[in-house]
Amino acid sequence: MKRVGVFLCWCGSNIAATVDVGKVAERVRLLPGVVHVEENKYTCSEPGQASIIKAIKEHGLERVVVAACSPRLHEPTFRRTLETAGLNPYFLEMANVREHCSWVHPDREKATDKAFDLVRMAVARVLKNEPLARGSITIEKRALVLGGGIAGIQAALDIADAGHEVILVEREPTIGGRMAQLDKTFPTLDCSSCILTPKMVDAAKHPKITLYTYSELEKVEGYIGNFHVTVRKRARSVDETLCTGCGLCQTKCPTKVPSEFDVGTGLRKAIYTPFPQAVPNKPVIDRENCTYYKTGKCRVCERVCEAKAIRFDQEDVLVEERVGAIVVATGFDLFDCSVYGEYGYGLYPDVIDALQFERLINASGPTEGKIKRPSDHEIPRSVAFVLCVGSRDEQKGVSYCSRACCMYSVKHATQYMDKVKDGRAYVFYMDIRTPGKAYEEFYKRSSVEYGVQFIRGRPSKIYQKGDKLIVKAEDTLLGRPVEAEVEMVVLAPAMVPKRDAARTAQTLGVSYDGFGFLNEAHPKLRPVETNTAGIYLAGVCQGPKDIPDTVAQASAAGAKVAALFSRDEMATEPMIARVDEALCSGCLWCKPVCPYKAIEARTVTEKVHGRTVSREVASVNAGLCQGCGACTVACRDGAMNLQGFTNEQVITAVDELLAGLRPACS
Amino acid sequence: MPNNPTLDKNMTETETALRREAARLLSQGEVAVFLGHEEGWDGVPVPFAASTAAEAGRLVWNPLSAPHLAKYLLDRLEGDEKVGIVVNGCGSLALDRILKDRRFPRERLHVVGIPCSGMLDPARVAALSDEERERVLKDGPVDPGLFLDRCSWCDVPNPVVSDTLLSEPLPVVRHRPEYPRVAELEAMDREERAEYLRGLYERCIRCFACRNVCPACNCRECCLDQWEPLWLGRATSPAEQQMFHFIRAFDVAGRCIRCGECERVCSVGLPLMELNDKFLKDITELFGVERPHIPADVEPLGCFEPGDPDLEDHG
Amino acid sequence: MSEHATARAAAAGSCSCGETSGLLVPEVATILDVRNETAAGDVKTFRVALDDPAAAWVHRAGQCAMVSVFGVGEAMISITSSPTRGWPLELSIKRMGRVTGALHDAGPGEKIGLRGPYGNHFPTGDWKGKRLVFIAGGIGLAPVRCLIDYCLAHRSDFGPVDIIYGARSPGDLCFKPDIFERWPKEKDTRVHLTVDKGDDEWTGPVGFVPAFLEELGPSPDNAVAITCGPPIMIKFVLQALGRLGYTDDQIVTTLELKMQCGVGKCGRCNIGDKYVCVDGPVFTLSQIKKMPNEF
Amino acid sequence: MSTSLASGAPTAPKAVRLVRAADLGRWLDALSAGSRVWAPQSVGGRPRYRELTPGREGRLDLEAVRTVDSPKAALLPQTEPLLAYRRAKDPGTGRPSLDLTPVPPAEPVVLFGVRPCDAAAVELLDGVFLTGDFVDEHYKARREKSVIVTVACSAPDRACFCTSFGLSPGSTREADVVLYGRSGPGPKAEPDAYYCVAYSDRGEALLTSEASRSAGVVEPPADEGQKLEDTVAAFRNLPTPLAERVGRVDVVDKLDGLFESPYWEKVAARCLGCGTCTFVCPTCFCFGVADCAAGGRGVRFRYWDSCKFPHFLRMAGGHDPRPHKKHRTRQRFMHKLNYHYHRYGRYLCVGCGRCVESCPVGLHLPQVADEVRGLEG
Repeated sequence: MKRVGVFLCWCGSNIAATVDVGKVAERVRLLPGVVHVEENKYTCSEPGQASIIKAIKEHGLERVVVAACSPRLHEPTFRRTLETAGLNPYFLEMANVREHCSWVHPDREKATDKAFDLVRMAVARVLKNEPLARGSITIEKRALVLGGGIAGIQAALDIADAGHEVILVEREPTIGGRMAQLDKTFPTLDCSSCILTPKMVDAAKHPKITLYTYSELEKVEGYIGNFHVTVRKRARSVDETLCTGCGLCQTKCPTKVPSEFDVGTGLRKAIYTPFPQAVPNKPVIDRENCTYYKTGKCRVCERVCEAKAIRFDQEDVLVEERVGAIVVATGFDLFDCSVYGEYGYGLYPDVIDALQFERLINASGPTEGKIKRPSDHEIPRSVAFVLCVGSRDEQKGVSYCSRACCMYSVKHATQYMDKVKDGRAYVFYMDIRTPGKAYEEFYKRSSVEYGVQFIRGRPSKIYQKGDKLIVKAEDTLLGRPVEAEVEMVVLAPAMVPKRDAARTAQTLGVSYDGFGFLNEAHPKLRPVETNTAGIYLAGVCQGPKDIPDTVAQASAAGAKVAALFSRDEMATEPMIARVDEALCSGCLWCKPVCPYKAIEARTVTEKVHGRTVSREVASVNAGLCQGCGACTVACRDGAMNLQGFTNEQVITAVDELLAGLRPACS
Repeated sequence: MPNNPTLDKNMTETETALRREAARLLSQGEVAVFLGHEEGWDGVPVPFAASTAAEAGRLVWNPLSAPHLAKYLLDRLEGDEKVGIVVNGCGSLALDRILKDRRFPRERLHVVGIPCSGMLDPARVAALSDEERERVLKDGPVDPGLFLDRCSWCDVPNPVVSDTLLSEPLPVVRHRPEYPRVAELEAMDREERAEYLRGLYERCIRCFACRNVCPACNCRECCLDQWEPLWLGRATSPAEQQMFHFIRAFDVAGRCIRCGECERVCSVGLPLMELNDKFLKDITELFGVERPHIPADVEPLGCFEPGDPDLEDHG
Repeated sequence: MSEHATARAAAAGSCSCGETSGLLVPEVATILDVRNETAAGDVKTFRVALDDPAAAWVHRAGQCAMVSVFGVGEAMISITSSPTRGWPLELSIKRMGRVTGALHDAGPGEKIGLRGPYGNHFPTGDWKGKRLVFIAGGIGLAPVRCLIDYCLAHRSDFGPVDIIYGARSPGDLCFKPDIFERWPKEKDTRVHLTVDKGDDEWTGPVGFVPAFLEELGPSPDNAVAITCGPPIMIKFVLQALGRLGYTDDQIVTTLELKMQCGVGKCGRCNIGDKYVCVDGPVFTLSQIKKMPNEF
Repeated sequence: MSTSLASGAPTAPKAVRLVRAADLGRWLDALSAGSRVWAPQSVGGRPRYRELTPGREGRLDLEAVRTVDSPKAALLPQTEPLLAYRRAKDPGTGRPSLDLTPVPPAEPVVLFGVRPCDAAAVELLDGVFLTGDFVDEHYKARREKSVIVTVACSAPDRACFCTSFGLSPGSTREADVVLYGRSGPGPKAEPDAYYCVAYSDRGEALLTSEASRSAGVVEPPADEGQKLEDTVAAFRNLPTPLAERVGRVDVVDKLDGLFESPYWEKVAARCLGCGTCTFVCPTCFCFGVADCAAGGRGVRFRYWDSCKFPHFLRMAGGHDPRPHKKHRTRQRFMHKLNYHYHRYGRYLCVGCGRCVESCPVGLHLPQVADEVRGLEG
């Protein structure tokens, strides 16, 4: 029997206060296979690890059990310790006697019993551990950044500045994303485009960055270090290499349609660049609205284009790229405010949403920065800002807080008060949340210096009365109903995932939550990684956040990619699925259940009673497999095993726990 | 909506056609062996592998040709000769199960299909008096209770896999399966159910007939036979037997064709379909699959969908 | 009833505890030491002794013992030490499955179970004055080693001894002290070694055992050939012996089948109406030819 | 105990009693006081042969022609502990130690309501476990403490063929006591009382015990001596339906030359490969030995195994002398009809009809025995 050493950690008083570690040690000593037991105050400490190494050498330990905290925390630590001592690092098992025991049980005696149970299960299991070896895969040092908003731009720049090639893919005709639509940014009130456009230009000009705008991700294959992506470059109907961006075609185009960029508050042409600072500053033809595509006649743009850049027959192009990492920065949509019928959004022209308001106060917007209400282009003398439209509302909207609305609504009210000196601004809120640097001060200033009035209460109804809008609510601080008569209402909609976020996630093979936000690998410790190695998250695609947080996360993702690219090869985790080909019947039920597309059929040739026969079996791609175990569950043959969590190891541990409960054993 | 099984009045002609077709396939060398039924000692058809045209003359097709044959294909995995097989509607589901599980190459098969309006349960017919049996087998009328259970919910009268069809396809009336026995199971509280199941499986003799007849139990080596790891202890006990049947129910979950062959072959009369039906019902309710016993290209339990019910909270 | 069975029955009968001490219940034994036989470490020789010396039994060459690893199971293992050496016994075991794997993982001092001796034995009584040709491959030398040592201990009873032994590689040759040192020094005894594939240090013959045997061509006159090894080797050795002129009665081999009880009760190791555990494992070729080909 | 292999002729009765059918329950209760009692019962709608356990499902069913499972489990349990072990370590030295605990001694058991064929099967089991160089003490201990009370068959059914093997519905082989329905054999016979005839000392002791007497097992009326003899003879001479078709089975010589017959392919083509026939068979005795272990302790037990299972003979290295269903099916029938005869002088079958009735695909011994007669070879 293999020689097992057991190291029991006190974790200061974290474990020792609840578990009688000495008593556990006494009982563990009598387990078959155990030849050495020791206690440490902090096993993870330098002396703690040193004592493990010493014991391995002195007692010829072949397997090690550490009873301490969650393996999430220190399993890598102790694996390295074993490796230092010359043992295979996977000859380690951890018994989690802290999170699974001392922290959750008050009764010392029972907790001690349970700790012993956990340790003896780990001892039984470790005896079945097999040596595992990490593999290595080469890394293609190019990154794909999906989405050209501020998150994507920042991540692309950081990776490119680290010296690696980046492919930046943006669905719209220009990069810039949501931030390009904004006027000023809180809490400093600097001009959004002033700080964004230099970055846009940097990204476009960066020698390491290839920009694909008006493009979409079509397909992703492969795995970390070796992704094979296909990008669909949609036809702009304009030859980008010839177009000089003079803008004449846009001036002459006879077709006007509402501008997406201005959120319907202004108009654009059928051939257009979304906004003057667009990057690239080359127009696209909106084929759905273009007269030529609808009727076969017009071609005005073609006639006026001196560069002869119009290409009505242009087709989509599929571009294939090999990349080693992917940063997902696909951004967000806004909640559809018309869901709240009682607020009259879409019904009353002067009930607008916050993004529309951004366009109204933006100097480059349809009103050139003058706050004119849509109905009569008059300057509203009073405005109500309504927060949490969709957010924090499980009935009609979403349960979460959208995080930025309080601050931008405060900003809007301030901006309004600044521009309309005798105006009145009401902010209807549930709670004002200002957890950012200088945010609270900004909020204070809005009421103290600008006279914004805050009413704590979610409006129950907004209706038109003459040319005024009445906002009815209950002031929950005063406990009485209030009615505000205003001339414009600005709703702050929840931030929601892009409507095709789920499809994007499926294309990428990453998981997402019930709303459609992409899931990070760990909410605290791995916030920018996904569970699919080599795919990282930046910005609101992962969850609502404001610009500072978005940029921080984008840089973090960039740093992760740069760290990955700092090596030519990376070690692969050996705790992945493995097929026992002798048992595999080749049904391949494992294949469609694999979220990572890591399983393929493989033909094996073998001798059966003297005959050579071929048959198909499942085969696991070590680069793609993330060790999730879905296939092991689907495999009824029991042929699929997760290394390090083999069926035998798990059953052994369960048998150990139930020792004596199996009737024939008693 | 229950089905109303009837006996096909033209079975004698079908039997003649079957013998002729099997003889043709065998004599022309299209197949090396033909899987069908022959008359057993007590008159009930039993599985039979005809390997000559003369042997094809022993094939029978009558209201008691209940045993499915597809499972026998696994005995012929080695080699590359073509195999003929006769299937009715539900028999073809068993065959389809084997094919969808990629356990036998379709190109090595010649499937002779027979549309079927109902089959009698040999055990129930055997329990009749001699005169009554004679009468039922001659021309009916037949008490609906004498049919196989599966006939009462069958809406697959025509083979879903076939190369040759021996008679005209029958009209198909689709209906939603019902699971009355599951309702009983679900009505019990936890303790009652635990006690019920314990008492049930304590009666099992562990002969594995249910597994061996099941078309969905088609693994290369059954996990219940494996020693390392030992999924199923070798000692008989109510707990081990429960594990045996639970493991089996889980392993065929999503692939069970609801043929009930497991119950038919159980010598101690265990209602083994109860657990299978529970899974079928759950699949219907959770995944909206109306006829979960029909093998499909994409099975609800055999794929990863981010919208799966169990993923709702985790993505 | 054979003598050892009588002894066991007597031992069982002497139990005054009133409880059943069954036929299938082993004695507790301790592993004294473990010796690696092959370079790959897949064959080990275990020296074992019963914890209760009074329970010791005497085996005969060719007999087997049922070895238990408690919690894992039992395996029938041929006894590789000669009866003339008594206890502790030596068991040479190749890592094959669960039980042998667990034995390989066990070290000195560990407790195992032992029951036996089981099966028939080599009919040495019929070989008086005869020339003995031992032909073995790989771990197949284990049961033959017991016999060789028995015969060498009774050297004067037998004629010249030829030991023809081969393995896949030099590292796979078992019982190196015997084949290189001890046996070649015995009177009128020759050891002929071959390997399927040599290495840098190997200067001896290279080739498969059957071909090697034919090349050596030991005379069948007044000889007995005893062979043991992997089935494929046995098959060709038997053919080679036939070509050399050995009759079926002159050829003795051992058979191996899966066993559970070792005493002819569990119904497992039958070949036709013979049980390998009680009627074997030693059979002459003429006996084997009368049995169904199912082993 | 009679272990004679040649106990063909009926022995003289040692005691005769009468019990009313209505008193059977009382009698069983009385017997249960001193022994474990096994009896045919209806469980889950099927006749099963099991231990009578108060509170457990099942009611006595003496008239079922045959129980699904045979009484062999009472003597050769499907799972039988052989020993318990416990590994320990000396806390001081850390040296491993091992304690073996023998299984507890067997308890007396009455096998009640056994059919004569099943009692005859015990004789075959005795042959395996109690003869030869080795005696199986576990089996022996149980056997020595068992009393077999058979009930003569009044209406053998279409699967019965004990007479093909020289037995009869009134056979007394290995029976300590035989119950004969007083109304004699007949298809609708539901006897109001049974003659109880002891054929061994143990049977006599059981019949004449105070427990039996007080439960209504009484001396029969003195004038029924002739009636008893006639009744016994009627049972002994009763034909069995399937034997009418199969006739006397004596195929050992025929099978000597049929090992390589292509017939086995045909048989195997129908076999499902399950173990039903072997598990319900009163004479199949093959077993495996396994350990159940965890936490340093465990039990070694034996369990019924089946030559029909693919793992029966597969060795650790993967070699399997019987890799195909054909080999395994042939083994079963050859064992019963040829190998066992050569080894023990008996066919390993008593014609109980269980394989006829339980085989899911109608593949059974009488048909094979009949068919091999007509084979070339």
